[in-house]
Amino acid sequence: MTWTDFAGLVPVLILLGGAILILMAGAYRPHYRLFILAGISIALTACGVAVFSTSAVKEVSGIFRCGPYADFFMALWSLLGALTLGISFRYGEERKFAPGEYVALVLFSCVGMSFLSMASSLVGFFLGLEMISLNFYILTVFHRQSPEAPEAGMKYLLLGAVATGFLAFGIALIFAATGTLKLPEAMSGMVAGGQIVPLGLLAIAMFLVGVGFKLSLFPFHFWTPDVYQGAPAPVTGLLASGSKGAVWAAMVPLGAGLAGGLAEIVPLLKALALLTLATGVLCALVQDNIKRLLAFSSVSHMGYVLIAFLSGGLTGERAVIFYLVTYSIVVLGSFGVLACLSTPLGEPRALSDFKGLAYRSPFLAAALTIFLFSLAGIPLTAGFIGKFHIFYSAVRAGHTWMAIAGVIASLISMGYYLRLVFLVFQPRTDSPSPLAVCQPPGNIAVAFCSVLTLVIGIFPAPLLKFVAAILSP
Amino acid sequence: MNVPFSHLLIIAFLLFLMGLASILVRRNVIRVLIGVEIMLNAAGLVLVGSSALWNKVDGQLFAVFLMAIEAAEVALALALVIYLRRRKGTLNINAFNEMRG
Amino acid sequence: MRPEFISLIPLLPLGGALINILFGGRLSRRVSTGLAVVSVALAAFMVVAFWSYAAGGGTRVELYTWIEASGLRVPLVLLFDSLSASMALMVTGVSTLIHIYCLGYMSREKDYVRFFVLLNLFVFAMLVIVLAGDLLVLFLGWEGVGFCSYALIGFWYREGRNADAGQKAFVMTRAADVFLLIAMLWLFRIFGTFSIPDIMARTELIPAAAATPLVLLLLAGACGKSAQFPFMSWLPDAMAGPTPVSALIHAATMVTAGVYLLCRLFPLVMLSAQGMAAIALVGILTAGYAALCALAQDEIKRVLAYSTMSQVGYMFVALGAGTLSGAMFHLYTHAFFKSLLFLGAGCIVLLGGENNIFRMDRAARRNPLVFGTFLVGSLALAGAPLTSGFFSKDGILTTVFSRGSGLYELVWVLGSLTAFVTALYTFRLLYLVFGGKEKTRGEIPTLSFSMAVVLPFLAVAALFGGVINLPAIFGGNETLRHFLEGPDVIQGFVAHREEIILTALAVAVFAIGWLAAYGLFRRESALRDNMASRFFRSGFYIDQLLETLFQRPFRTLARFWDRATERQLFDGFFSGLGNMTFGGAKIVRRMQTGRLSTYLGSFAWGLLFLASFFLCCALGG
Amino acid sequence: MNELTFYPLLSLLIAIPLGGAFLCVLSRRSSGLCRWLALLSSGAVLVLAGSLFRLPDQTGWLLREDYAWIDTLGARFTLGLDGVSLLMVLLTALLIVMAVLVSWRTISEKTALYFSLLLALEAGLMGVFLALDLFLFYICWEIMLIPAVILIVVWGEEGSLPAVFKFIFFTIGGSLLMLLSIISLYYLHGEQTGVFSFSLEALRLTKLSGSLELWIYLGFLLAFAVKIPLVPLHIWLPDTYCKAPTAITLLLSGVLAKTGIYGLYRFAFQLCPEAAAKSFAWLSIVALVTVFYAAWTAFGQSDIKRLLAYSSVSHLGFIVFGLSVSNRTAMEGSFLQMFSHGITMGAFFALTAMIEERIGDTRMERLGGLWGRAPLWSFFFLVVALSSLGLPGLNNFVGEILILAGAFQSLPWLGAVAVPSILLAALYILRLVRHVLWGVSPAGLIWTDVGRREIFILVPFLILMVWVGCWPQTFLDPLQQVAGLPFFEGAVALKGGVLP
Repeated sequence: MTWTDFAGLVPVLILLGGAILILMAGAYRPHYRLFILAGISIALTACGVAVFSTSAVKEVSGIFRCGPYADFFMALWSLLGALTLGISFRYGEERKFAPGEYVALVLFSCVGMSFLSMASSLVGFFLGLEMISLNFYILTVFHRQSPEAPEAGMKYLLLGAVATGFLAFGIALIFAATGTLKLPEAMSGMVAGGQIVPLGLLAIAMFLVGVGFKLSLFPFHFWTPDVYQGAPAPVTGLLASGSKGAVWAAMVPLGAGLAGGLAEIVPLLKALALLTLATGVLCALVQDNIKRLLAFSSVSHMGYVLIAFLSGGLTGERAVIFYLVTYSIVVLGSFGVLACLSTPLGEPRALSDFKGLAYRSPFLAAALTIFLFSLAGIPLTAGFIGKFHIFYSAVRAGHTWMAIAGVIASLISMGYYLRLVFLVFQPRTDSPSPLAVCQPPGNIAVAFCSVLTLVIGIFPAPLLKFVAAILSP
Repeated sequence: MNVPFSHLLIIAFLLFLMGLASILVRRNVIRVLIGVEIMLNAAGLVLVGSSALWNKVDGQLFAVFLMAIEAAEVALALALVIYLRRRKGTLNINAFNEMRG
Repeated sequence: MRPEFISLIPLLPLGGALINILFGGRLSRRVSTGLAVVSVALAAFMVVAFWSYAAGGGTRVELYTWIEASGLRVPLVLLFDSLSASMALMVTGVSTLIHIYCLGYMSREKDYVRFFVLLNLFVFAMLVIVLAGDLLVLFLGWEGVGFCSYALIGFWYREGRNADAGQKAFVMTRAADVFLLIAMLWLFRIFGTFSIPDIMARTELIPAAAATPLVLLLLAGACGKSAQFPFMSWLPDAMAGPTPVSALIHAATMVTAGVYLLCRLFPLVMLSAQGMAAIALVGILTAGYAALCALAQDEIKRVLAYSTMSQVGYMFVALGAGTLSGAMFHLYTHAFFKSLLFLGAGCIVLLGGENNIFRMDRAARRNPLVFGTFLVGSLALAGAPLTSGFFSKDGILTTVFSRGSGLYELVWVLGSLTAFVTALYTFRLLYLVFGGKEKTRGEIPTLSFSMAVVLPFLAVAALFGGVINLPAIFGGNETLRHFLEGPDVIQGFVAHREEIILTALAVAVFAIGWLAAYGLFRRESALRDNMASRFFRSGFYIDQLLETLFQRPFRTLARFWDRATERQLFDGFFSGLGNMTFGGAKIVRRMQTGRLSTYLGSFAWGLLFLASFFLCCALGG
Repeated sequence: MNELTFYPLLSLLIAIPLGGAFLCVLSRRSSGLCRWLALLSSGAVLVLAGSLFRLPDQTGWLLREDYAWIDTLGARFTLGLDGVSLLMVLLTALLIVMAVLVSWRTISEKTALYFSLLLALEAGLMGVFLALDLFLFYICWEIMLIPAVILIVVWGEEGSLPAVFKFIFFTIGGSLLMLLSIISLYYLHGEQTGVFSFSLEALRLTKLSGSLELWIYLGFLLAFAVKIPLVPLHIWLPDTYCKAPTAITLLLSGVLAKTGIYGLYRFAFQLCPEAAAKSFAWLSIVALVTVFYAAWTAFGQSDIKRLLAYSSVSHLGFIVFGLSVSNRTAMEGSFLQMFSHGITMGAFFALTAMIEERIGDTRMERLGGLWGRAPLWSFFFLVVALSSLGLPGLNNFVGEILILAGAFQSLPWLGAVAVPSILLAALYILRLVRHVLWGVSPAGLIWTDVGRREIFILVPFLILMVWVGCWPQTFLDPLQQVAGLPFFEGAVALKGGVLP
């Protein structure tokens, strides 16, 4: 490892160093607002550096790769970190979050996401994933007085640990089968004569269980609603957007490495995608709690991404990355709205709490509407372009039935997204709403997300071009 | 190397399944965590063994990382156990079922 | 005058109507009603003024292109030839008189603007039918008179029955219009145009097989407006409208539109012998049916309505027998005497205070004008010798007789019998209305001048109308026939002696009818309410039949569609899908138990699923 | 060139309402200002749309605009105006103005949101009628739904949610399938030519195998058939029409339904001409079933809005029938009829809105004898009713006769079967008139005749009805410049697709 190697990791190092500094400073002079602002500026600095960095090296220590792909995701996750801190501004203060730890943990998890996305070896993959997980175990229970926190924390930790066990065993088997942990080779090594070797199949099964847990694919999705419900809204936002997005970002090269062998597991992935989609939309349809609804919706969205993923090819990869970028922004934004609407007494729970929101906080209502439209895939939002690409990749790969399944799922999903939108616009006649009125600091992040959602929805060309560029080195 | 690799794999599998079984059967948080540790150890075994098979150091390296992460996880888990015990007074995993549906 | 001004004939009444629509409420009563009358009178004057244009092949006036699309061009074209000119003259003339009558009749009506607007609109639409040189333009008028008839029958809309009667008239005529429209579309398919002269000039283009169906379709269309079998039952109900309306629309003009239509398209009709036989048959059946029904009616207007139906039946018979001029002749004479009868009936009802001939006050007989003119009209209707009705009806029967063949002989026999029944019911009406005891009642209203003044004019026309087509046997030269110059070509030969016998027979039928009526109906006590009279009075229960056959099933099915197919089948199916989704959702939701052991178990199940999948692949592949 | 063609008029047609909507949101403190803003901007669009009639005759597109948009996808912001879209644009512009006027007084709360949504709806509709790029079309197609449903949910009757969801599921279900068709077409075209594009002109050159074309066509067909709607996909419609605020019902039946027919012609038929030609036999039968079934069901209704909803379905079925008999006369008749139907239905629902404003609901048994109470209102009602039952001289007749004549030319039997629809229309319309205008008013009915604003709404409708009925040439002439028709006819003829 040389100094030039570090050059590729500068953004991550900024995050890391900043996080450590804040953690230490928190032990002496905790000041919530200051720390949050410091965290935001650290994250934004990292983001800026990532955007403008041009690393000379291709790989660091044989674990992380550098280049536009890595830079892009470092920038994205740093940005998400900054946004998460933004929406926690009032939320955490009201709940007396320990500032040093909170900011540091958020930044650490961004580091984890960055590592995961830039992993060029299964070691990096595992390290990144665990780094995210460990941070989120803590962040989930960060609001210790919350009645749901213990349950959510325990469920997440135990299930996460078991998933780690599967993942580790899977990686070990991959290593056993191929003798390497380097990414393209490890995957392509399992394919012999166009077929995956038996040990490889077992390895992939184990691996899929582990990854499926992180991505909340069926049947490993059970933790999702419970943890989403129990964790603080900003944390849930980051969990739903960044942690999943980073796993997908890491999966894309994996899938590409598997190349011909991918065809063999495509039927399995199709079945998983269908089941995931079905479970997500059906359960979301009958939810009455907004966070659980978003959780199941996130499950269904993972089904969509899986469709694009299994479709493969450049189109599929482009669809996956575009979708995860837009989805991250949207989902973080919607949890940002929830955070903004939280009072010291609690977060928004029942859907009926949202009734009449449009007339009390028009701005948040508009933002929420945009996010919900985007999740539903209604045009002029980023979600539509994302969904368009997913269906396009499916049709292109000949998986027309998957596209039709996606269409049906989208149709059912209108049921819950639009129900919420309607509630927002319906005049409230009965009791006063328990939701907070709109307050500025968090709004900036939410506004940013909503504007970005619209801009990408109307002018997706730059982002599409960029995604295409980072995929073809 | 006297032990054939397949034996090692079988042992590791058995170990993994034992861990899995203890996860499935046990109702106490700590015991479940022990099951997880067993699973991770199975992974470690495979890593070290195949490292020897392929004559590469990567596997051993990974095993070291694994141990580190295990340690971190356990530390967190024990902290959580204390927290749970304080809040709920029980460590039975099925006592935590308020969020469902 | 330039021929373009022919368009003023229909446009004048339209203008009168439009001015009254827009400003009627603000004008004084005198101005607005005067406008209505003057516009129609002017139209009548215009017809006379343009009379010379009708000579020869007539004049075609194209106003503008109404509709032009690819493959279809409909100019708004008027055809002013002998047929249309004479019809227009009759329509405008009778309309003018009736408009004048209405001035008095409607003098106490508050909603007179609407009345005169509709009346003017009706005249406009009727003139459009008459003058149309294009089938689609004709249809414009055709539907227009239908609407005016609807609105005028239900003029006193507060009474639900009146509105229902109007609705019935509209619906039944519309049902017949379906056939007319199909016929028109078919002609368009054959000729590529709706233009009447163009079509008539090239009737040879019509395939032989198409001629009969086309004529039958046209017949069905004509039957609707002319209240012929099977579309006749709306006419008696239409008497719910004001009496002048009945006189104008349901006696003189609109109901004869069907006859006029067939005359207009006579070259086409002549292509099919079967079609003509069907026309004659429909005509004679309706004539006989209506005459029988008229025999048992107890409302003066209903008697006249059935008699109208019966007389129009004669016109159909004439057409079926192939004499256009005979049909038109009867059309004109009928227009005179029937409008006279209706207007007289209007006076009688006004004086008698009651529409029912059994209950009404016989005050009318003390009014010599009403009595005299009504008597003249009745005589003409009954076919008293030397009245207009005598000549026209006799002419028709003679022509039918001359056709000779089996069917026409039957028609002739039935026609003569019907003539007998006609005389019978006419004199029944006379006896019942003017005979019997006079009830005492308070003050008898006086007839206004405008009502009284038109009666003599019409009476003269009814009495001497025969001169327009006096047959040679009476020293005439069949002026109308020569004027129409129509394709009135089917001329069975009738020997002079036979003709005298036929004429004598007609006189005899009239006389027997009178005598029979004298015997039967001179005394009120002779009236019996038996099954036959109930049967006739109800019009052979045709309304009940229609109700059972069409209306009730239609309504039942409408309800069925709404309740069963809409709500249960379609809605049920789609909400079933929705419920299925929700049901599935509730089942899937149950997996989310909230218990960690379930969640942990899912790892094992998932692994099992993946492993077995791979195992299957490995074994299968 | 005309000076009119110099400016980006088509974009303005979309931009003006959007700008108006934005201004409405900005001025949400004053509801009066919002109303006037909405009226002004929709009026400006109307003036602009009317001025488009002055465009010079030329073949192909009367106007066309093309801007780069999403170049990575090949989607462009392409707008085009031909005769059909001209009529539709005019209709939309007119009915939006009317909707603004109709809701002038009934909407007293949340005025800004209401009018901005209304204007957003107008922008979406304009986009649908003008888009020549399938991506753009799809976006407008879906986006116009959003303001409509929010308007229904917030200002509709109590308990409108189930109806709205039915509406959403049907329409979005259909349009998502259409999205798949668009994607497939886009992909196939890209594979064949190497040029990825959503342009209508480009995509219709795609070579498709028979079965594939059929599937793609079905996707389009379903989306449009739901919107029109054809039986049995109409099931969302009566409830939605009843629950929506009447101004929106006016738009739903006046304009939104037309988007389906327009799409059918502009996209489904032209992109898959052979499949379309094959489908004509079925389509025309389904259309006829729609005509009769809906008319018959309308007869059994007791609520005016519901009756009109079914009547609208029936008339729309007739328009589809005209499109599916593969005859140019009938096709032009259908286009004209789309316009006429919009006028008639617009007027009908404007009148219904006045009923609702006065007595709060639209059940027929609450009405009766209105001619005596409000002759002026009743006069308008009667004329509109007559127009609806196809009285010659009023607007609907012209389109109907063109459709019938054309249908009879190519398919005499089917044409003959279609004719009795005029009887059914008379049946339910006369029943409606009987219950509303004639008879005796029920006790306690308080009714004032139309005011100045209402006359201002109704008179343009009346003028247009007579105009179309007596001088239809104004509206038929632009239809000579129907873009894409020659192509479509050529493809159909090539396949021998003209039906026996």
